[in-house]
Amino acid sequence: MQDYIWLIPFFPLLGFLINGLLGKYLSEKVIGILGSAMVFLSFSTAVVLFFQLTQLDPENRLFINTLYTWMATGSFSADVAFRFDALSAVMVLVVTGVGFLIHVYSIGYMHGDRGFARFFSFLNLFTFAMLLLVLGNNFLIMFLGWEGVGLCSYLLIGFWYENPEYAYAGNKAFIVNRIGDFGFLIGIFMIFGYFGSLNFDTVLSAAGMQPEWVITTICLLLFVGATGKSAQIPLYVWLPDAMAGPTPVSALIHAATMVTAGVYMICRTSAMYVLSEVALSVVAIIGLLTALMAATIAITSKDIKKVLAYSTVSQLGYMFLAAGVGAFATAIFHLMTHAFFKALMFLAAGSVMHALSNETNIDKMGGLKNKIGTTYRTFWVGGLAISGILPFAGFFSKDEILWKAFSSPFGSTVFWAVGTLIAGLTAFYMWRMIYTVFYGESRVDKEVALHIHESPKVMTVPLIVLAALSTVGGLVNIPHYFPMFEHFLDPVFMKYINPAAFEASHGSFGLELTFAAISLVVAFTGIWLAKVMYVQRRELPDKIASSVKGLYTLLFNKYYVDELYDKIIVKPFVKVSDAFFYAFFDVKIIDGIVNGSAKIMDSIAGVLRRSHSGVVQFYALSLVVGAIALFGYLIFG
Amino acid sequence: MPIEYYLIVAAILFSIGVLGVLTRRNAIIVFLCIELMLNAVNLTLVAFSNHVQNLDGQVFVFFVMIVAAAEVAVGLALIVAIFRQKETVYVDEINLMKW
Amino acid sequence: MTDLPLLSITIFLPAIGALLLLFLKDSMEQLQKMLALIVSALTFIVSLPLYFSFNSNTAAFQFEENYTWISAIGANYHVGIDGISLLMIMLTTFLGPLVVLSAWNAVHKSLKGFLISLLVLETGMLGVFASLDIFLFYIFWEAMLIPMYFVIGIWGGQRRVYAAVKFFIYTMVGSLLMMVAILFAYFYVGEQTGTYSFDYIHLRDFLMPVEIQKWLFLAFGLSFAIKVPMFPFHTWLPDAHVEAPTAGSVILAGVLLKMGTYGFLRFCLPMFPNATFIFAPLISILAVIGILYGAWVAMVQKDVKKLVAYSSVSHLGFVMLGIFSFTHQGMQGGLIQMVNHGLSTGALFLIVGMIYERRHTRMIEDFGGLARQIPIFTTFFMIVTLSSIGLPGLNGFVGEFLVLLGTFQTNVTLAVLATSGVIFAAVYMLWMFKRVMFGPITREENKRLTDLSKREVAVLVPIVVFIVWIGVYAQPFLGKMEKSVDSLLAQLKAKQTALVQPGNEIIGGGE
Amino acid sequence: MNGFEFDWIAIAPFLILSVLGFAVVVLGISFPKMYRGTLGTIVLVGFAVAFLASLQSWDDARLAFGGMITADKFSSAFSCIFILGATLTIGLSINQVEEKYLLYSDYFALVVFATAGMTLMASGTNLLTLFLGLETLSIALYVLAGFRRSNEFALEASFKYFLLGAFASGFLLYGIALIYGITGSTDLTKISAYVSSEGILGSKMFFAGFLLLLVGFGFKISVFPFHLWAPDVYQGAPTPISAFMATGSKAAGFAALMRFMIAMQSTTQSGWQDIIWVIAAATMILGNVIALRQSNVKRMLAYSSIAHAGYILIGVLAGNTIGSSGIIFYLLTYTFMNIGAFGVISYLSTAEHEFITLSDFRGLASSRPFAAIAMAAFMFSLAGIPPLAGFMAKFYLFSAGVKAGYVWLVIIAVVTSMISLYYYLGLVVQMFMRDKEADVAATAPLQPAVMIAISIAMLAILILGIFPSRWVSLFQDLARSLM
Repeated sequence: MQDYIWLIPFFPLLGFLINGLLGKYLSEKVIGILGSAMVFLSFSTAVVLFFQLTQLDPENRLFINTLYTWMATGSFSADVAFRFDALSAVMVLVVTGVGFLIHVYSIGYMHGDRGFARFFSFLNLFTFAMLLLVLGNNFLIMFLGWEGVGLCSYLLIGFWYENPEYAYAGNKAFIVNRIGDFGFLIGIFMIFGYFGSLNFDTVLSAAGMQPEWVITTICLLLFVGATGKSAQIPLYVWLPDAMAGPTPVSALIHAATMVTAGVYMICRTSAMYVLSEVALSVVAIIGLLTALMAATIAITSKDIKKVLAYSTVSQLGYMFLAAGVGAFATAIFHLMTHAFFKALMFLAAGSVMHALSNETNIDKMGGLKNKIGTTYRTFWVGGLAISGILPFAGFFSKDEILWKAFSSPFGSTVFWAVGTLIAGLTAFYMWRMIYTVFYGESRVDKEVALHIHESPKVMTVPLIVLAALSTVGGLVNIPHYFPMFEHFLDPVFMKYINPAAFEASHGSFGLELTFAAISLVVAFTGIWLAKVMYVQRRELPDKIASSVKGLYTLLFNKYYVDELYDKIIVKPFVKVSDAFFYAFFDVKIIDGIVNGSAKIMDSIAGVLRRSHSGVVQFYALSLVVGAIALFGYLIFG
Repeated sequence: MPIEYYLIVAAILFSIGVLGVLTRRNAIIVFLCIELMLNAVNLTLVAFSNHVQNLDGQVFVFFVMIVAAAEVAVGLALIVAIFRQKETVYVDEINLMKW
Repeated sequence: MTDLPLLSITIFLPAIGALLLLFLKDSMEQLQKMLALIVSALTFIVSLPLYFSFNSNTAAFQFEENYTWISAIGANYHVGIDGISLLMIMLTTFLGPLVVLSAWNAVHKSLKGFLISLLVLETGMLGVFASLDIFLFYIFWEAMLIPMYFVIGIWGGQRRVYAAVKFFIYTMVGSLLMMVAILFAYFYVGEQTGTYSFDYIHLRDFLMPVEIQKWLFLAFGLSFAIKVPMFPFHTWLPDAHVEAPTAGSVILAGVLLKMGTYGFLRFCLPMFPNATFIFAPLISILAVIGILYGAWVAMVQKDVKKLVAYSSVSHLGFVMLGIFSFTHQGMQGGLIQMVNHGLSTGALFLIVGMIYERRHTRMIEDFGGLARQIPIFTTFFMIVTLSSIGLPGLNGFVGEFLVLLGTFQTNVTLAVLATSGVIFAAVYMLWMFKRVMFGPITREENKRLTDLSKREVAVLVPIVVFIVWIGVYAQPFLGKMEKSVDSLLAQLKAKQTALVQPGNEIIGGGE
Repeated sequence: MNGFEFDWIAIAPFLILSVLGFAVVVLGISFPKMYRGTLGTIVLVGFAVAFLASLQSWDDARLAFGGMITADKFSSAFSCIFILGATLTIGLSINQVEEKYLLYSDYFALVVFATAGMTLMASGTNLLTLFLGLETLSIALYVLAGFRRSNEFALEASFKYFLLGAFASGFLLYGIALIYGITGSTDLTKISAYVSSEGILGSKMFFAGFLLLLVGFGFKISVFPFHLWAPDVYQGAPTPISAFMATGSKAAGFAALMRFMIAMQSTTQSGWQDIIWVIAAATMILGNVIALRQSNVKRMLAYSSIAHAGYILIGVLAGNTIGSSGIIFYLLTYTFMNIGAFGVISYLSTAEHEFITLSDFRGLASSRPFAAIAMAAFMFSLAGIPPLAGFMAKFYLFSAGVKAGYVWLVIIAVVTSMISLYYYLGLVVQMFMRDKEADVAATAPLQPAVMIAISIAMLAILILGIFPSRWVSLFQDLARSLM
């Protein structure tokens, strides 16, 4: 059966080719069904494989499917090979499962768009690339998928390319990601340099034999890649702008799957990370800072999708925090639950926008609770899940992270405290949005208000499914009682390392329960505050904002990071290239020398030709002088 | 008389010829100066012929004279043609082509 | 293997075609085009057996032909191919018909002359890649300048004369010095071995003293560096590219530039191994500067063609870097990058040419929002752009990755700097793409644009096929060159150690 | 030499040409209305006979006049080159003469006499015969240069050429006299023997004589600093004659110089190499640089021809087999390409308008494609671009320089070749890449004879460029026989 792993990515590829090449001859219906069906086929294949995998002993749960040699020179060789183990299985199921739902949803959402076929082919292509990323058996295939998803992200962010800002956002996403990939690539070079191979098994099993600085450097370089793809400080700036894409894209790529690739990568290479405390701390601290920063920005944002985007950044920060304290299974767990509820919220937001003629400003919404009931209810579920309310999915995963942040040998109290604070902020900004959008007076533009309608079934059904998953998804891993998920994944993470290192260094079950209770309280406080400020006393936010005007402006302008980057990096860079390298160095210096030498020759010619004065006696003189010069040579030479 | 005397006279004649070519404006005089140079050479040849005791040099002189005569014919014809065209025989005024 | 002189047929078929063209009347334009197309397609077909019956298990030259030519000076007609030249030859014959096809409606004056130039050019380029006699190589190397000079100068744009003359003289600066170096090597080796011959293998297998190697390397290297073009000898390229007609640009970018890098691989490295090692750091640094500088300058160009031209400087920097990393990965990566650049930059020029034919401008600011109007064009442009920025899964990545991988093994700093070029490539290409293709249509003229015709699609599809093929399955191509690169590296190593031994200053190599 | 050896075949080419010359004069006087084509044909037939006659002495050397004339491979090859050059010149002239000058029989006769002088120069092994050949050649050329008697430029050219030629002859003769005084002979063999025993610097007076001879030859081959006359004369002379002077006359000068230098060489290699080195370098630089600024094509070709003389000096300097054979190969090639280039000018010129400025050539490719392509081929060949013969010749000649160790001189040659590209290409640019200006004078009607001459020249530079093997081997045999 393992010989059929290639089918998983193959189906979406097929969908991409068919829709891409023949799309303009097909009807929307065919395109939509074809696109979704391909992902579903992948999903089914993955499920079959998953069950086959579970048949095996936990230690031997690994399928490898080598197709052919991609490139080989000298001692270097990279195969096109897929790896299906527990980690890949989880990722594949999330990607294809959530992906399938989003594909279905898109049939409704994109209805009538002139780029319908293009959209589906890109979505399929994305799924293909993402599957390569998570299935790849070596760093190179992973990188292939890694850049592939970046490409699709670029294509889909700029899907409505006629709007220059959207196209710009696409470019920004790609280029910022490239900066990350730069690190990743160098990491790969270094891996090959020290390990002589790019195969996961070869590299990870030998990780212990390398000096620590090598491992640390490699890990940090890979992490640079992760910060790009997973929108962490300092490369997170592209993600909020990426909301320019159609909402299903935001849900699939910029919430559920692609942006989690960084987390996946760190988990995949966990055997290296655990060898470097420095790298782990960096991951954890960056994750935590990003989570905090994004959460604070999200509080002031007025754009429904941007709030979700910053929320995504923040949640990704959580995942990195988890990974950074060595709780890889927990990171993946949160990755999965986050995929459920964030996809849900994006799709629901899409449904809201769908109802409001693509309005995204939450100040122009309000009171939608009854008009689009299904959307509201599913959004509500998502809100609870992300806030970490028991028993929704988010509770289990987030709580696990906070606990691990404290209890893990790499953890600390500060991690936990800040993490809990962020949990409260998350609950607050998320419910701020929910209350603003669905409760209170309607602030919808009159014209728009006329057309408010619930989305069609093809959109709401996926919402409901995702809502269900967001509700119960957390139950697969209840610490101490039912840690199925962890047990499933742990063999992957523990394969090459000493499990002893991961014994909780401190803390007890009792403390864990206390922490859970605290985080629940914090979450409820956040929700309550939001309710007070945005439902009961609506003047309060403005008052607070004006009382801390400086802070508010700073947050509202996203800490001016975009402006900063533009001012100190982008602008000077373009300017120097244009004014110095091109206009001065290339044109003036190099071409100046080239053309100048021609000019000099020409003027020399202008002088020398004067020797042909036209007077014959001068010519005779030259002859005589020449003769005299020769005699001079005779006498003195 | 030692051969050097002849040679020095010839050299002086030759130099006078050269200087004349370089300095005189009238084409005919320039031309005559060239003849002077040739005759200086003739003198040298004859002197050497005597010195080395063979007749090659003297034979050579005859040929030089013949050639000079031919050149005179061509040269004078040219000067006449130029005078007809430009009404001048000053060499520095014959400089249509330069540079 | 067949007894037919396949290689010679491949080389001279285009020239014969050019000769036939001479006899067609000026007015028979359709016939001329068909003839040129058929001849170049036939050349490609004839060259296919070269590829398929090429034996990848040996580094020896294959399809060799060796005839006495100028016996008095020991110059022979000696041609043959190994893994290094095979792909270059295939690239040349492959681009041949596409180039003819691309010029179908683009040439408005003396079409016949144009086609003849193209075909003669093809013969010249094939000769360069196949020659195993340095004298023969030099003849082809220079002879090919004439048709290119005419292509740029007659059928080019506004400043075509400046560009053509600049191209010609720039290139000659290098090659004339190379001529002196060739002569010097010829006499030096001749004196030492007693056999005066321009035969490549004869000269290659003799190891000269380091001091002489240095000078000869510089003379050869300058010539090749100009052709590549390496920073800072690159300024002829933007002018030549911008002014050349589409077909000219494609050949220039697709094949001509490769002759420089090929020259390094074929001559500089094996003939002057010790000098190579001495100058390698310098050349690597220049290559990296080229990568970054080319990218930066490309970024601020206002003319699409000029942008692509500078991007060539950047891409060829990768090739040079790879070659001078002296690792398998770097060299093979460099070689495959040569092919890649030929395909993707060639395609870029074709695409720019197609839009130029429609709009008669190449300035970025004159476009914007074309994507909506001409989707098929957009698709091709996108794919080629992505290939050019080295997206994994397309050809560009394979080359760049291997080059960087190889470089990283020998020089981390340079590799890191060069890798950052990957970022800049994305910056300038995508920025340009966005300004040309995305956004609203701002100009009236652009609303009337027509999408690609069948002929134009037919030109681009084969290139795209190879772009993807090499991208997802590079091994067949890498495999063809592996043995040759192995042997080149082995030679380098052997020769380097041979000279290092004391008291062993001059060593004549056995054949 | 012992006794008075005399072999008629040795002087056959000279005799045939002289008789031919007189015959043409007589025919011209006797039948003033004779069709010039007929007369041209007679001349060409005469040339053919002379050509065959000069080939007779290829295999073994023959002497005449007691060794004053030696007919050997060297003279044979050079005579053939001269006769080829003269033949092409006649070809170029046939129509020209018809239109412009009535005295075609005199014109033909002078060309024939000049050729006879050249053959004498190539086979002369005595300073006396060398001198006589030189003067025969020169006097004929003085007249030919001014053949357009009504044209101021032609007269001026002729006058300058004559005056300076005679002046230079004076130096040459003085040199001969000094050498004679020291060695007691004008026979090159004896002089060579003297040099072998005493060395070239054995006597200052001998060396002075040597230098004065250099001045004389230097004038003939127009090298720095004796080159100033060339552009003016080439510009003013009738185009075919310019071509003839730039090729035949120059080749004859080199033939004499080579004979002389070989005699000087049989000694220690010191004394004159530095001089030639400097002269060669300066000649190449000056010729090529000044040519950059010329807008008159004939004048430009004149400067180019100065530069080429500089290249050829490399061969003289190298003094080895490759050098000598290289010079001959070069001169052969140069004859074709230069006569071709002048021929195109001649082909396009009409009686009213000489087709010589760069702007005349604008857009020629569209109006006269044959002329344009031919001119481009000659330009590329002169510039030394393969696969044309100019490249082969240059390559071969430079290789002699490299072999003899004059690498830096070769590099100078190469750098100046680079400079020369600019003006050679400049003409190509005018013809192919510029559009015709509205008010350009009309070009001449088709002139079949000229066209044939040009075609022959084109074919020759192609064949010599692509299949030089046979010729190179032949000339190497020749050079070995000289050494």
